[in-house]
Amino acid sequence: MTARASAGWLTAVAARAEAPVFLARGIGTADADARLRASPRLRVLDSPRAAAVLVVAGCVPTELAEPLARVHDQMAHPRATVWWSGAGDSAPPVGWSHATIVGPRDDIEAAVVAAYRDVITGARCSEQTLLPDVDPAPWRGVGPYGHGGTGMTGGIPYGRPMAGRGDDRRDGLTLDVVLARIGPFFAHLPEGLVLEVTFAGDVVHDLTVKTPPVAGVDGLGARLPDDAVTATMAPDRAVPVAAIELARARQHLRWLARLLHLYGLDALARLVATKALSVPREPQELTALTRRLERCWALGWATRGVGVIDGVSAALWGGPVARAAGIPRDARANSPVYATLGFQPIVHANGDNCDRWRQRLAEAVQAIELAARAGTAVTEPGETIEPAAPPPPADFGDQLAALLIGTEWGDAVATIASLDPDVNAAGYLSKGATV
Amino acid sequence: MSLQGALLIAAALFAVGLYGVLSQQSFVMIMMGFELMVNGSLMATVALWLWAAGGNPKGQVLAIVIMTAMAIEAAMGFALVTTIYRTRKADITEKLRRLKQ
Amino acid sequence: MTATAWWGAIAGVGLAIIVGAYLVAVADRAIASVVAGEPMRSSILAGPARSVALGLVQSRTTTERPDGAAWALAPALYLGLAAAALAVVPLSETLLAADIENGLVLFGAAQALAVIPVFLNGWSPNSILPLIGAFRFIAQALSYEMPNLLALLSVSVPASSLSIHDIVASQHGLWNVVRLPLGLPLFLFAAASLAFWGPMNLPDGADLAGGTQAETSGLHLVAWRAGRAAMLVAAAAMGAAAFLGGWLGPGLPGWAWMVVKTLVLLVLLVGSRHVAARVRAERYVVISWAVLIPLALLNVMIAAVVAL
Amino acid sequence: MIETPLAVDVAFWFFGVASVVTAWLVFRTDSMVRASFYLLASFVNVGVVLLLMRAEYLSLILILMMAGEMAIMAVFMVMFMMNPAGLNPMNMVHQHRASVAGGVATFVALGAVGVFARFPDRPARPTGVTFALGQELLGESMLVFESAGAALLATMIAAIALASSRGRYGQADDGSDAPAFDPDRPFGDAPPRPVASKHEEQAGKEGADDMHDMRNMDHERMA
Repeated sequence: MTARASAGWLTAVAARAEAPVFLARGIGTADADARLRASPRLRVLDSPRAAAVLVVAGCVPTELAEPLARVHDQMAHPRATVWWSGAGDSAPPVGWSHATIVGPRDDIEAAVVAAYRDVITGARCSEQTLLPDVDPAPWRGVGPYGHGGTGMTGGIPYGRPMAGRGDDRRDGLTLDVVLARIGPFFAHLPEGLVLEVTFAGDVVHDLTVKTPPVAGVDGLGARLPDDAVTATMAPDRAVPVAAIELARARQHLRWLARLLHLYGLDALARLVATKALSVPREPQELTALTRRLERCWALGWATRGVGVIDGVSAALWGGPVARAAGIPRDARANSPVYATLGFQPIVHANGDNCDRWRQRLAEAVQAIELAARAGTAVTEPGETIEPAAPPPPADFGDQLAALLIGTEWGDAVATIASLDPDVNAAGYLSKGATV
Repeated sequence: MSLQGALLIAAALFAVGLYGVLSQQSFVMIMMGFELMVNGSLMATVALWLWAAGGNPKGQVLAIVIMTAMAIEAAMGFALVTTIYRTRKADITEKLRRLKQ
Repeated sequence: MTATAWWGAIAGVGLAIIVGAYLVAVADRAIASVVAGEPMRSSILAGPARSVALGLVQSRTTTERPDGAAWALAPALYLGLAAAALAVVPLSETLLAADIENGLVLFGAAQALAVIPVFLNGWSPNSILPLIGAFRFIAQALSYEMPNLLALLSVSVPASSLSIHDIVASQHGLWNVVRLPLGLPLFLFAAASLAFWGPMNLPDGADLAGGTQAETSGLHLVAWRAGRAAMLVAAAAMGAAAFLGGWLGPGLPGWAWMVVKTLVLLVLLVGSRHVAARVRAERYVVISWAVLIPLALLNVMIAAVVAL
Repeated sequence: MIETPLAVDVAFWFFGVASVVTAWLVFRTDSMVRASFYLLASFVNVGVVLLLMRAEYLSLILILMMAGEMAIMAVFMVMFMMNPAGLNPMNMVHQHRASVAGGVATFVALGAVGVFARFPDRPARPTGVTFALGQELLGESMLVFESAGAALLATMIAAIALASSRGRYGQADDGSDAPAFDPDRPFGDAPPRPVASKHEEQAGKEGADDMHDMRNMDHERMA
């Protein structure tokens, strides 16, 4: 067997593997994660390094173009890009001409698998780097030893400062801290959010929001193909209650899938993602799942007492976050049509990560019940619609800093995820709510 | 493999450790030097046990005592470094001049 | 040992690692399918091979100023330690790769050294999230090592020996899992931690975007995952020998009992990934030091009382 | 005398010399983490030599113990060392010549003793070493063994008492000052907070990632 033939045999086998995908979420991508995660032919990775296909979902604003290119350049060869633009009318920018373009109603799974197969077998060339390969700072030349910095125990070698010791957050022992920037395509942060985190080991020593999550430009948020409800949702129009509630259940289930993945329960995440894609019409179909999660003591153990938000802060976050903290505030409680359906807001008491996932799971079940009961009922025009995920508070950054400084990074990520400040989903649902 | 060879290597380890203890400024590096010195003596002990002490198990007991000393040295060293760091914010010897006062 | 015996031992351990690691991957997929309520697909059997092929096809990536040598060394070292740990576990009364007096200590030393490759794999790429993963693993390792060693120690007391052969032989009539009921759970906890698997997956968690393996791809990633799987296999084999009576059992030949018992433990370990959420780092450390170490000491005392 | 196969002789010298070389590299490398791992390598080499010298149990225990200790050492380095990465040349030595002279003199003296002194020639029996050691430890030398245990317990208590933040004279960190980060202020106060440099704006090198972008940071200090 020649080397070439054996390579062909190897690539043929490799081409049948699950396609490793890194998902770069742009605007209007509430659906993307669940769609990719539910597929048995794909494997969604948290890091782009080992991914073979980069899926760019939704619209990428110009300020994110360069970070996106950097994510692309980190991927190992062979690599391909699938540009899943949501509306299908926005072409990728210059330099991305190799990418496969997929419209909102196309089969994204098939497109990704085809791109993967082609690029592995060589039918399609692996994509070149988009940015020049240069050092961010010169690595030799300054200082008495030609090492790039001044001073033995300090200075700014190679154009970047040495680590400094931060004030202590725990037990009076000041330790070295490292400043790092996380985002904007970090898998467990909202789209476009860039955090500047000072780490003291695993502990978040300081945290500032460098760039807030990208808010949907007007109209962009509504481009999601499957959210028919968002297209019809307008303040001056009557909206079917069933459609609203199914969209709410879908949003909560998608969120739950992401959370389960964050806690390492990938198989359950796949199960929930599948349910989010086709929301069951019978609430009983979620009972098994609910019981399983409620009984999973490890999940309760990992989430209880973490990221507690109560009182004024909880009220600021609103929505499920407030209700998980025991504030029974829900726009549906004031709605005549919901009153006829017998709606009662669900609340939990503790306001921690655990109560937040329970809250959303219970609300998903309740939403399916309401949808089943609602029949053809519609809201009144101009009525306030309770969003599934409300927009984050105005002082988003301060709230996050107050909540997360001093916690471990794992808890911090889980807390941000549990808040679900999904500005895009929030954007369009709340657009229906305001005015 | 011989007693002389083993003792020579042990002497070299001890000497390298001593060099480190004398020359390093950082507490942690000084501790590394001490560890190397103890390491050298451990090797010499085992060599003497094998070739000169007729395999008397007391020789190995001595080696275990040396290893205990190593562990105590490391634990106390780290504790002292932590204490000095807390009180003086110093992690190299040059910053400890004030200790003499 | 003759040269043939050496080569035989090396080949045996290598084969056990390859087969075992593949079984881990297959079991992982099969359990995932069950948990997700999906039908069993053919990809459960063939999938791991395809993933390995992908690893061979995919290029390695590099970061800015990594410590290349240490980075490349890490997976090899991890695999090597797993092999060393596996080598001291006897497959049957006569089949043993490395028959040494202190097999238990060698196993413990190999497990203790596993801190080094994991730390290196996270530290060498010179990137923040892998680095945090590396430091997390040190905190984790310092916490699980004590219960692990104490659990291993407890089985040597009734056997009055550090040789694993003697430890298995001492379980004639009464397995250690009955005699020392705390031992096996403590050992499995440490085994999952050592391979940072499932609920103990602190250094490679999703919150670190893959942690110590966040910057790796291609063959390196395959080798790293194989190392983890091999560690699980070594731990399961040791658990079978030390607590489940190794080759002892009626009817079947000794090696078959050993294989069956190892597989049972392996499925337990692999399945933990799909039923238990990742433990928080803080809680992990508190539980290890405040609960498991006292339990492990109690276990040793039980062993001492039993041995009297 | 003990007759050994050639392979054992070769291995003995190989690992013996390797232990010295790695020990030397501890003080030559410019990275703290590398230094601690070289130290571990030196210990493992010594462990292998002990194994060849039939002290099987001691050798494995040494490796086991040192693996844990080096892990702690690496953490301590990163906690305390201001320049663990070798970003700047790590030339943190004093009285260098005297130290070299001291080291060489010690080697010559000890080496001479080792080579020229006459030791009794009473080699150990090759088997049953661990068993004999166990008998000794829990028999004749029980007292030594117990004292070692008591000493370790005392060490644990003392270490915790020393390192915890509250001593008998109150908070241990009262009246402390921050270490010097600025080369011009050897006993300076608070360190300059790491600030983003201008280089972050530059185009990225492949491999410096944006997902967790930190190219303007000082993560190389860990290198």
